[in-house]
Amino acid sequence: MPFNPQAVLIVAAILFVLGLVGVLTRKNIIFILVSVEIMLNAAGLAFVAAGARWGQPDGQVMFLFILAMAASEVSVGLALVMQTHRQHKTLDVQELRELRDKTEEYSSI
Amino acid sequence: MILAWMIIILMAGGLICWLLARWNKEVVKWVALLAVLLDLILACSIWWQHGGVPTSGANAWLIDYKAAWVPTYGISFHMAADGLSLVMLLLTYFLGTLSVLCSWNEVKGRIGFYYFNLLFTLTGISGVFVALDLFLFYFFWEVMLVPMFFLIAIWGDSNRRYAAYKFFIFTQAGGLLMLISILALYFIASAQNGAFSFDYTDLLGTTMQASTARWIMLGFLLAFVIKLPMVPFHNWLPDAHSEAPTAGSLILAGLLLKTGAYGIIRFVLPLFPQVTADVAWWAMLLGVVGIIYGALLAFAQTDIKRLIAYTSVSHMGFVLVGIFAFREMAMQGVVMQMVTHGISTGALFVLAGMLKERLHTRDIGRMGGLWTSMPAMGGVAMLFTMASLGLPFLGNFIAEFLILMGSFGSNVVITVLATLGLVFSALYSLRLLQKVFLGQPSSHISLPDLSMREMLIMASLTIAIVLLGLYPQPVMNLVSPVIKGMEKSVSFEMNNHQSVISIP
Amino acid sequence: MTSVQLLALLPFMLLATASIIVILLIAFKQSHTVIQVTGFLMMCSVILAMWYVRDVLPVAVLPLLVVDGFAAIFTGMIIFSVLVVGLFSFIYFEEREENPKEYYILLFLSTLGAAVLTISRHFISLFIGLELLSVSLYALIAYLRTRNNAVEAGLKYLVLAAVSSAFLLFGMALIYMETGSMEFNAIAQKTGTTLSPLFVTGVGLMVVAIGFKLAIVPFHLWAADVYQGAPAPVTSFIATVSKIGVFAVLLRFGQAVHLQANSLAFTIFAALAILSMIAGNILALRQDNIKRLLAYSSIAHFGYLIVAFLPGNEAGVEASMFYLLAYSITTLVAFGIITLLSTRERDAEKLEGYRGLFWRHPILAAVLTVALLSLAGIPLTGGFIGKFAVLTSGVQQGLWAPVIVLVLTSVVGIYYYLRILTTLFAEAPSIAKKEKVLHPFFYNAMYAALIVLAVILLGIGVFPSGVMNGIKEFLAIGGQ
Amino acid sequence: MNNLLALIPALPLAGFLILSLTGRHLPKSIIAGIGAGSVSAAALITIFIGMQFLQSPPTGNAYTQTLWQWMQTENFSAGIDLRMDALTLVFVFIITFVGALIHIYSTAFMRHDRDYARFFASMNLFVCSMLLLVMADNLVLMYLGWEGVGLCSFLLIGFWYETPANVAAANKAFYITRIGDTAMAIGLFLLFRELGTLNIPEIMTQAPAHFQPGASNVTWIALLLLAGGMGKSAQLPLQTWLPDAMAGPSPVSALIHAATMVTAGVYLIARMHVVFQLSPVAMAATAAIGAITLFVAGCSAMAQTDIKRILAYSTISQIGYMFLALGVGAWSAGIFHFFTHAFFKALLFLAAGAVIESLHHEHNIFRMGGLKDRMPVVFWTFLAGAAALAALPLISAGFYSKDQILWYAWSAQNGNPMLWLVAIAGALITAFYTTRLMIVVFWGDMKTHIGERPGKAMTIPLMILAVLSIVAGFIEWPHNLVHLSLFSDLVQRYLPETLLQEGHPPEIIFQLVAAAVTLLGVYAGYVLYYKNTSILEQWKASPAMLSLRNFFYKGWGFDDLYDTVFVRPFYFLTRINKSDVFDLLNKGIATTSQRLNEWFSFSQNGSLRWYVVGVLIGIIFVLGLQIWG
Repeated sequence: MPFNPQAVLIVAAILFVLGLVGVLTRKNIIFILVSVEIMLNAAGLAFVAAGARWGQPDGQVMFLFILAMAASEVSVGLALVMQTHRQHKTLDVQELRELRDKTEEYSSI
Repeated sequence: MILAWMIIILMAGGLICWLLARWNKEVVKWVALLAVLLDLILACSIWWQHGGVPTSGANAWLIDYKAAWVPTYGISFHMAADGLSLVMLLLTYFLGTLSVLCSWNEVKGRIGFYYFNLLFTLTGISGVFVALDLFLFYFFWEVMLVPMFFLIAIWGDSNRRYAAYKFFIFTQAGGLLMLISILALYFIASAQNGAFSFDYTDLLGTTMQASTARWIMLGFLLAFVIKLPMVPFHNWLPDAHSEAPTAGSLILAGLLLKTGAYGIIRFVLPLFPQVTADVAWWAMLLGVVGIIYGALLAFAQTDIKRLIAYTSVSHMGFVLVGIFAFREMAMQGVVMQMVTHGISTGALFVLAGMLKERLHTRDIGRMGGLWTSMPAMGGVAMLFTMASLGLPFLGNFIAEFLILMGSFGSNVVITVLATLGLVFSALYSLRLLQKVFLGQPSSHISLPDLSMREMLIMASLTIAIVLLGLYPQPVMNLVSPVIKGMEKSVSFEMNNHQSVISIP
Repeated sequence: MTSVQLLALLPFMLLATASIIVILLIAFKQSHTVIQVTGFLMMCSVILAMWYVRDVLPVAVLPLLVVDGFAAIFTGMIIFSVLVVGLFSFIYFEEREENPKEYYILLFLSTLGAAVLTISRHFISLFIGLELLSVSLYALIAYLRTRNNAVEAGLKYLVLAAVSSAFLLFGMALIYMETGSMEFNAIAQKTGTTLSPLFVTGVGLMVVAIGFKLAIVPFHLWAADVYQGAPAPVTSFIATVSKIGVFAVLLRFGQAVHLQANSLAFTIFAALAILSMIAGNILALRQDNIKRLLAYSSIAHFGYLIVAFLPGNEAGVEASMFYLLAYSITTLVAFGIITLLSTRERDAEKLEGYRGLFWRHPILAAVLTVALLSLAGIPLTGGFIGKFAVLTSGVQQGLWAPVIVLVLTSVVGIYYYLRILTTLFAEAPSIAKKEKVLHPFFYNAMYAALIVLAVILLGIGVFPSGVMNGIKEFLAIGGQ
Repeated sequence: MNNLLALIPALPLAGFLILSLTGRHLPKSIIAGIGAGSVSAAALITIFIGMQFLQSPPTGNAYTQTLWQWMQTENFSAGIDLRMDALTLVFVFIITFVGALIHIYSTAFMRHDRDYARFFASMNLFVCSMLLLVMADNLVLMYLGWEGVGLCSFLLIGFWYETPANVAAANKAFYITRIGDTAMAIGLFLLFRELGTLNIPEIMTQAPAHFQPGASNVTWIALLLLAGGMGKSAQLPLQTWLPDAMAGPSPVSALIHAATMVTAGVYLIARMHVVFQLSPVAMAATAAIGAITLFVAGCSAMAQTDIKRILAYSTISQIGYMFLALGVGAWSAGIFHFFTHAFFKALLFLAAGAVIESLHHEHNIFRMGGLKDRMPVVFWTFLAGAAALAALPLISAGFYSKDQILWYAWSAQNGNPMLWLVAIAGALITAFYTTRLMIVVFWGDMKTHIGERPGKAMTIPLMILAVLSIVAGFIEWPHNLVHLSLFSDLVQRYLPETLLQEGHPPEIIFQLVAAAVTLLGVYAGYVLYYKNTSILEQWKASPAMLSLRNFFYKGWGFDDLYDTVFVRPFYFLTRINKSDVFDLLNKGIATTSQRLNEWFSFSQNGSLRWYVVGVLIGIIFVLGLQIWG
């Protein structure tokens, strides 16, 4: 059957949006990380499709890089998650709001 | 080169003051005084050399010094002085000396840094008066801002922060718009000359369509009228003047405002002759508005320094009217006004400072009848209030008389309105005198009259203003070639297309 | 791989080995001081190498990298900044962290990432550089995990950075799909002048990532939090090194595919610039936390930089380079002082803490004053010349809207710089007790460094021509 | 000879400088010596020069002296140049001579005052500026003197500055005259625009060639100059400052507000007579203003109770006569009246001062009385002055000058019966209130006990002036009686002849009528205030008369009018705008940026989720630009 890059691209786009929605909607940091992974892989998929369209290996090469990067990212991420859990006793992102503009504390001038 | 030396002396003096302050507080004052006096002497020497010689209009430059600075942008370190600059320099160093003297005892804390700022402000001002490279001009224009900001913000009165912000932001806004105009002009000119240059002389002949010229000119004009100040851009002035320390007010009123007028005369008129003629009517109108509005507000004030500040608004209105009348006589008057207003208003601010030192208030409601205990100060105050209401035999009269008589030829209605300003000036001046020195003595504790140092300051100011009133000719001789030269480039004949309304 | 190419890559190899050496040193239980010094020497050697190889430039390492004058300048800036940051780091971490040594590994790694960005001319190298930079940054930000909400900052940065790089990748994928190549010049040839919508969409997606790293509105929201949460030296690193690297690659990409020529892309960048200038300055207006305030001001400053990017000509590039130089020096000075004044418990980030600084530490305050004036773009400082150059390039192209916005917003901006200034010079509440200096050598070295930086700032402010000519010469080497 | 001119103003100036700089450390005797001496010396020089002038008239009938170039631009130049011609001579003589007498009088009058030196300094400065005013060769220098005398009048009215009322009076004087001065300045500008010069002789020669008679511009010039004159000479409607100006010491009132400064307007008009002659409108206006003023002020004088206010209003009214004379073209008559008026009005003020001082600063005439025998010197001198003021026929100087004016008011070129009628009515009123003043102050029984009597230094000047106010008239007789006209011969070396119109009744009739009217006025006063005062009581009963009296007393309510029309609105305007409306603009900008800052800060709420939304918004924005852009 003929290979149709557009279709794959659309699939990738859908995946990407799903990931984004996940990031937006999930409370738990771990799930957010997972959603990010989905987004990255969607991009990877798009690369593979593009590579296939031009009959080049570069797409797959890029995908490998993406995998590696994703792995490292997650490792650091999980470390941070552990720290967060130790300090805040929660994984809810909405709890992490220490750093923000404290307009109420502004001085008069 | 001598011009560069003036700048260097001031900067070096400032730095020395700052460093010396750690070891010895007394020496600092003397160093500052010495630095300014040295410049005063230099300026006088220039006058001595070139003053008598009436140079021909075209190249009226008495001194011209040029060195490369940033060749990539065609920026050069170009300083030159003609009669106008020289007059302004003399005024700068004269008032500069006095400003050092009058902060002699007033300033207690952080003396070193204080004189550092004072001298750097003077540096910027004198730079503005001699810079012929537009980039250099803008450079000095900003340099004089920052130290003045510190003077107000650190040694000022209770509300100093607000005043300092206002002062800085107003002037900065104008300055940046001017920078854009400078750049636009720079590119247009370089497109024509084929060489990138910020040099005044290269930009002079630039030709452009009226619309472009108008926008660029407005950029310049805005910066200058904010400094001048012209209603409605005058709001920074009362705050800055009233909050600044005495020396600050003296320099603000005496010199900083003049940089605006100087800028208009030096840059706006010669660079954009046609379009300035188009806005002339509006400028004169706003000038008159300034005269009357400033006077009304001055009459209303109860804070003595605020009152004096608003009188400056009123007096600077005359400058605006005079400049845009495009008459040699009016222009002579404008220069006289710049000098005499510097002296008279400066003197009034110094007096206000002295009163504040003695009474610890600026509220004229809590003064009154001070003549009894301080007759000498009363006499001086009388003299300078009379100067500010334009009494003959004092310099201000010459200035305003020439301005009005000159501009009468170019626009009758405006001039008549401006002349009404004389009545209003009488109103606020006499009110000041009445509230402060006349009437029933409010406090019975006898205040010390002028000290020797204060006497010295006041005597020099008095002599200056009376001399200018009775024998202004030297100054006029100095600037007349400049004005003549401008007459060539700007061609004052423009005023024949202006509305000369003859009386029915 | 020819010897010339190897020679050209020498600085970057040195940079890579730097982190390996640090690992080894840690393995052999060397002291913090030794590591610090070695790192310092390594960085110097990198600069020397860069100087040494400048004659063979430009060298293209097909297809990924190209080492040219352009790259040399930016790498120079990056290494220079890292030198200073490293200097700042010693005392800071020595006092606060039991094992500060691994910090240097991460520091040099992310530096390497930034450096790679400057020489990358291919999506893959770009991606690698970017990720190298970010991943080590996550760790750096959260390095002091126990204090100052560092972890929260790190986590936020991580998630957002990951999301943005996802966008980056997807954009790249689209472009690759469209053009069939990932190498800038090749892309440029494929597309020619008219850019297809898919391509521009790809660029749009990439803009997200670039904008995120440069903290341009509306991708700026992380900046303040991360600046505040991260340790002061790391903040200065984020503010300078990472942004320099990313801006370099943005410039190169823009130059290569003539992005500005496309009206659509142009509009996008113009809009982002205007938004950044406005939002950054407005946000900073009443901010009481200096680190946050500097974050906001950096947002505004990159708005200005984009104005210099818009013309897409030599003048613009030179202007932006000069601006970046002045800006990074200024930022380093500012954060250096914050580092120096920070106590063991918390960073010196409250504006109140600076009240009357001038009468306690006159020299520090003077240096900080210079920095602030430079940020505000007042003459006598490098910041002014930078802003002047940017305005010049803008006016030359007649980009009136951005230029006017630039002017007006910088007038607004002056207000908050003045706020800090007046605080510095306000009368001190009470002479704070002199806490004894722990590491006199590094303390003094840092002190000296700050003074030197301030002097440089004034120097390029008064006599900019030397630097400008230098930039010109290096760019002349550049032409790919 | 020419070189002596400069000395005349220079001496008082020197006196001023010495006294103002070192005065506070000098003993009073020396101060008095310097103050009075400088002016007296000036007077002697004047007399000397005057002799020369009369015996051997200089070329062009004027001495001139150029001191130095004042200012010069391309087409305008003014010098500090002095000029002494016939007209100037008369004025300089009055200023220095009467001035010297008044100075001498003051040395005694002010002897108890703390600011002795300041007083004489200001007086000397005044004399100097007044001399500059009349000796100026160009209008700019004249304007200098003009403003200078304004300043001195301000200083001296407010001499006792610790009483707020005095300061207010001083300010009022300065403000109102300043209005006139401004008009005059505009006049100068217009004159310069037309003729290109402000040098008086040049104007005199060029004006007739440049303007055709009745041209609009020359009318404007003349009217503006007239306005200046009205301000200084307290003519309607700018007269309200003079009565209040009596707050100053009596010698000041005598010198400034009777003899010299207030007649500056007369001098200006006479000096610029060519311009005025070119404009019939202006001439008519001058005459009309003079006539109205003399009547209005006369009426006010009838109702006053303060002795100095009476004299002040009478001054206004007498100057009205002078304006009338100038207006109808009787130039020499106007100046002649100024000449005699200077003597007798100065005399009256000085005598009044003596009375006031010895009655412990009592100003109200109804608390005086019966001084006839107790202060004989003052009485007789005062009588002489009063006679002159009332213009008693033949025996008083006032008769000779005023009679001329009355006669010319009808018969001169621009004269007409209406003017004459008003003038004659004025004469009646004058005679009446003079008599009233005399009777109430000197006859009747004493109401206030007398303190120390005036000493020699005060009485001698009084006597000299008394003699002069009798004999000064004899140098100029009505043509039909004795053919002696020294004065007009002198001044007509500069001023034009008085031209008469055809077909008017013979002069003798006018003289008889004038004499009769004067006597009638005297008689009326005598009846009402001496013979049977019951009539007055009836009048006081009737409300109509009372309100009329109050109306006169308030000077026809001009002050209230100006207060409501100008002063109050001005104060209101300034008060409401004290804090500068334009400042709201900046405040607005400041607050707006604060609001914006708060709104933007909401976006920085620390929520990671929201930050991702931010990124999303960003990308939507970018893509949106691509789709719709």
